[in-house]
Amino acid sequence: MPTLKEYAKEKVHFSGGHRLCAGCAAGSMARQVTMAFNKPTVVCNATGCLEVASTIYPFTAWEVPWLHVAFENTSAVASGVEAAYNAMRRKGMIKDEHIDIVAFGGDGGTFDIGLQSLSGALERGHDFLYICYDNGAYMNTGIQRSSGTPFAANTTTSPAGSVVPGKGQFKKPLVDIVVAHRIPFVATAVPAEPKDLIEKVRQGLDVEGPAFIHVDASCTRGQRFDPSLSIEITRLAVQTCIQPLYRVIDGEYTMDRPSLRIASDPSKKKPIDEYLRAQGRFRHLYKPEQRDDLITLFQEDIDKRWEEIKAKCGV
Amino acid sequence: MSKIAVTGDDAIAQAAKLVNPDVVAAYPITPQTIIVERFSDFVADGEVDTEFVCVESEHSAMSACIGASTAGGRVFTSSASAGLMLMYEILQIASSSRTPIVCAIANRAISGPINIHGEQTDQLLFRDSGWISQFAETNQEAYDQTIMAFKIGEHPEVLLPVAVGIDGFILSHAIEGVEPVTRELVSDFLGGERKSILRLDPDNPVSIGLLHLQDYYMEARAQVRDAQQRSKQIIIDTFKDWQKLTGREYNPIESYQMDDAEYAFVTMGSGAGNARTAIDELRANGEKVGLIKVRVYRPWFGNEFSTLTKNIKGIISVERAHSFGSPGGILGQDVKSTLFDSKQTPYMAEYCYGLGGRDCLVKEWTEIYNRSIQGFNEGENLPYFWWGVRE
Amino acid sequence: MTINIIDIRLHGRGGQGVMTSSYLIAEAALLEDKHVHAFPTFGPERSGAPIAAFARISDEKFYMKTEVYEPDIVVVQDPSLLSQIDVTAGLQQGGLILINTNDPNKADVQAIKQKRPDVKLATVDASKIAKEEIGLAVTNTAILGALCKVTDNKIIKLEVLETAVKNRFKGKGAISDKNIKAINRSYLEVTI
Amino acid sequence: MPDVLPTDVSDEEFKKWVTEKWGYKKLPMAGSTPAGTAKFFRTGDWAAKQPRLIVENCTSCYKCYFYCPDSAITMVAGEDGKAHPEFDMFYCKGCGVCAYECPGRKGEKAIIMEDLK
Repeated sequence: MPTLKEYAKEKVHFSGGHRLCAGCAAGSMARQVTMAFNKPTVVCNATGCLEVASTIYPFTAWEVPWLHVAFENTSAVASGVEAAYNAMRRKGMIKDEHIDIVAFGGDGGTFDIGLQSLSGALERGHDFLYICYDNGAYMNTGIQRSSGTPFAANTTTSPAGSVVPGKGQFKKPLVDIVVAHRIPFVATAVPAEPKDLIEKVRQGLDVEGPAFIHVDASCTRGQRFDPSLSIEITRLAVQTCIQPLYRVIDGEYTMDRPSLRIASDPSKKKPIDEYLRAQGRFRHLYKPEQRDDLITLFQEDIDKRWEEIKAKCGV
Repeated sequence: MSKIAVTGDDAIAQAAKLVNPDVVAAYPITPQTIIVERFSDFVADGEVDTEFVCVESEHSAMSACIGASTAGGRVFTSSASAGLMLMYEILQIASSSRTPIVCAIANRAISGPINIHGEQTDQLLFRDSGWISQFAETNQEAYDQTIMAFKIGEHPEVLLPVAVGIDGFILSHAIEGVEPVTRELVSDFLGGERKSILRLDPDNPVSIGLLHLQDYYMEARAQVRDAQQRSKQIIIDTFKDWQKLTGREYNPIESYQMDDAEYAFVTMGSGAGNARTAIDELRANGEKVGLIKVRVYRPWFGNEFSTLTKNIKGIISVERAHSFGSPGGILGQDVKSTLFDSKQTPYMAEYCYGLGGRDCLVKEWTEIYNRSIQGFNEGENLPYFWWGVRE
Repeated sequence: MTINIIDIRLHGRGGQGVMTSSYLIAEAALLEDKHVHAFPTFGPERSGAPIAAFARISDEKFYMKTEVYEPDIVVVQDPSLLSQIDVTAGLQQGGLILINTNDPNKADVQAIKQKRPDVKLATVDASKIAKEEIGLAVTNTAILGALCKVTDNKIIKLEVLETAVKNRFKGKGAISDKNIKAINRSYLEVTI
Repeated sequence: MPDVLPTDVSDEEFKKWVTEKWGYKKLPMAGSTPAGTAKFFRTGDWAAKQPRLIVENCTSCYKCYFYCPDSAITMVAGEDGKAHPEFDMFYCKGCGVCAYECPGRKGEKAIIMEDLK
């Protein structure tokens, strides 16, 4: 595997001049993802922050062929693209070369409204890589909760009020749902670990059939932290085991180094308190009074999931 | 070639087979199912060289079609009723993405209450979406129009999706004789070997489907508007080309017994067959009545329509569709606005009939005629009327 | 300008292949270059429910696409329907009704004779023929041989019907021959 | 006029397209645009702060390069022959991620954020 510096030689196919927020982790993620492109590649993009902010007509940040159709259907769009290339290649209408297909969707476009089309495409076995950049709410439209929003988070549709303390449900176990489709490659990643992320993108593109990567991408506006902290917040997600890093290849779970270090030395596992305190969306858990009951509930859920994932990875 | 006995659905599937699309992405819905099933047979038996994407919903069907067409593929799909409602959002994007998808529709009533039978409201509901929208009266027309739809949609001056509607069950599940054509004829008609028209081309990357704000949105829509206008001539030319090859004449606006007609029925789809039969009977009794059949609904061929109605005293617009709270029928509104521009405005009567597959007998068409003429003779337009509804 | 059209209505139960009967009539008629429109009624009915199918045939081109309400010919594939629905509804004066029954003297068959003395009534034990020749009590093909006979081969010729059956069961092995045998037997065994 | 894709629109033409605000007859079809045109869009004016390199603290770790969301950093060989970040203020929105993430040398940052003058 190349080193980080070697990856720096790879061309970035996502230009500057896009209009994502200052400090947007989706921007970092998109740049890193495109560094993994080493074959002709086409990107399909669900409606969302990344799509809207990167392609305000007539400007596009994408330097590879790029297609947006709608919010809930990017897996289906990618299915059609793949089918057409297959047919045209077979009929000798296009060059006999493989074309990588990458589909991007946010947590809204993946966990919620796009789940059906994602499931359909995974079941049919199209050869494409789906990347869900999950920033924990509908950030594009003003921070409404999604089923990917973490427990107790304050969003505009799960507001922390005087009675209800933010979102009442835990995050939907999307990666488990995707794994249940028995596709050849599933992984989790964060932009704080570029080498890990780029490797996974390459690996996901190289397998035959559907691949899926869940990227925890922070949002300075919706999660409420200083823009300079956007990468740090995703790092904290790994360190607190909210976003353990692993891959599932043909059903076999392997834990990746950043999480493995924590598994082998539990003292390195940070309490979620550090993750929560860093973000304004959890402020109501600390002010006007500290809600230890909720923080404990949250911690217990994360601990349970962490144990489950360790067991699956055999560590 | 001797005729083949096929249902309307089967005729469309056979036509699509001859075209041999690169991608078919479709989801079954009554009464369109036979199209999808038959096409699946062709794939299973190697009679076509098509990637069949058996999607999990109509929404994904149209989405996959746009993906495939944008990638450069020739694409076919099919739907009806609730299926079209589910893909409604994406239908709009098919035209703005300039993807020449051909979609056959077995027209069916829209819920609710739920009903699976023939009605054209489903296809008329996306009249404003930028699609070229056609209706067929017989299985032969369905067969021919499906093939022609590819040539029209894919023409470089058009590049728009095309819908071809057949009335659910009345055509979709009815056997009629259809004179087939050969694969070679279709191939020649469509311009021989298709060249790659890669749009998502890694060697020439472009972005498609960008956010258009106030500064460019109207320009993007104006392109679709112009493509619709340009498609008129292409449609006429394509119909003529087909006639040269098959001898079968097609016009965007068809007429029957209109030469000396004083009154005219206007309708679309299979109902035209019953209208013709009623006209034959009425003519036998000395009535000067004819039929205007709208084959191509969008784009609207206003000039061609006006030419036919120049000397007409009264128009009886009869449609198997409805629009709640509107000043009249859906087709009726197009007819009325066209007549508004003509020098001599004829009387007009508008009828909604046959919703949810309700039959309308030939003698009822005659009754509709007599009722309308009575009103016209009293010097009145007849208000929009739902034929055959019990009170 | 009246076109001579023969309207046929077929009665049976869901699952008995009534639709196939109407399609076969159309396919056979088309082989003789006639003009046809044939279709079933479609509802939510599943196996067992009484259903009807229609076939409209003419030597000349016609445009009509309504259901058949005043048939020239009625075909009843399932004898148990006689006591349940009015199979003669709208049947033209002097028309024809062909009934699948194992006993023409049964009360429900005789009742039709009394009710409509004007029509020609023909019977054939298509169920028995189908069972013996095809191995299944599916009468949708078997009864059509009788139809050829009682219409003097004027609507469909027996040999043309055979070709239509062969086309429909192409590649399905012995089924085709069995059906053709059944058709021929019903052609011979039908009584008026 | 057949509608076409913008595959052969040059950078110069694209600049005209934007400055002249082309009408629909001139614009390519399907709302398409040549790849990578965002490079012509200045987001540098969003910035309230700007990064400054303190080259002696830079270990050429490349982290800033990978983390920058805006493709505003290129790694350029310095006098020491090692790659150091160069900031493109045409794009830099001043988010400060590079400075925050910079590990520096012995606790001393190689990138610091300063108020724009």
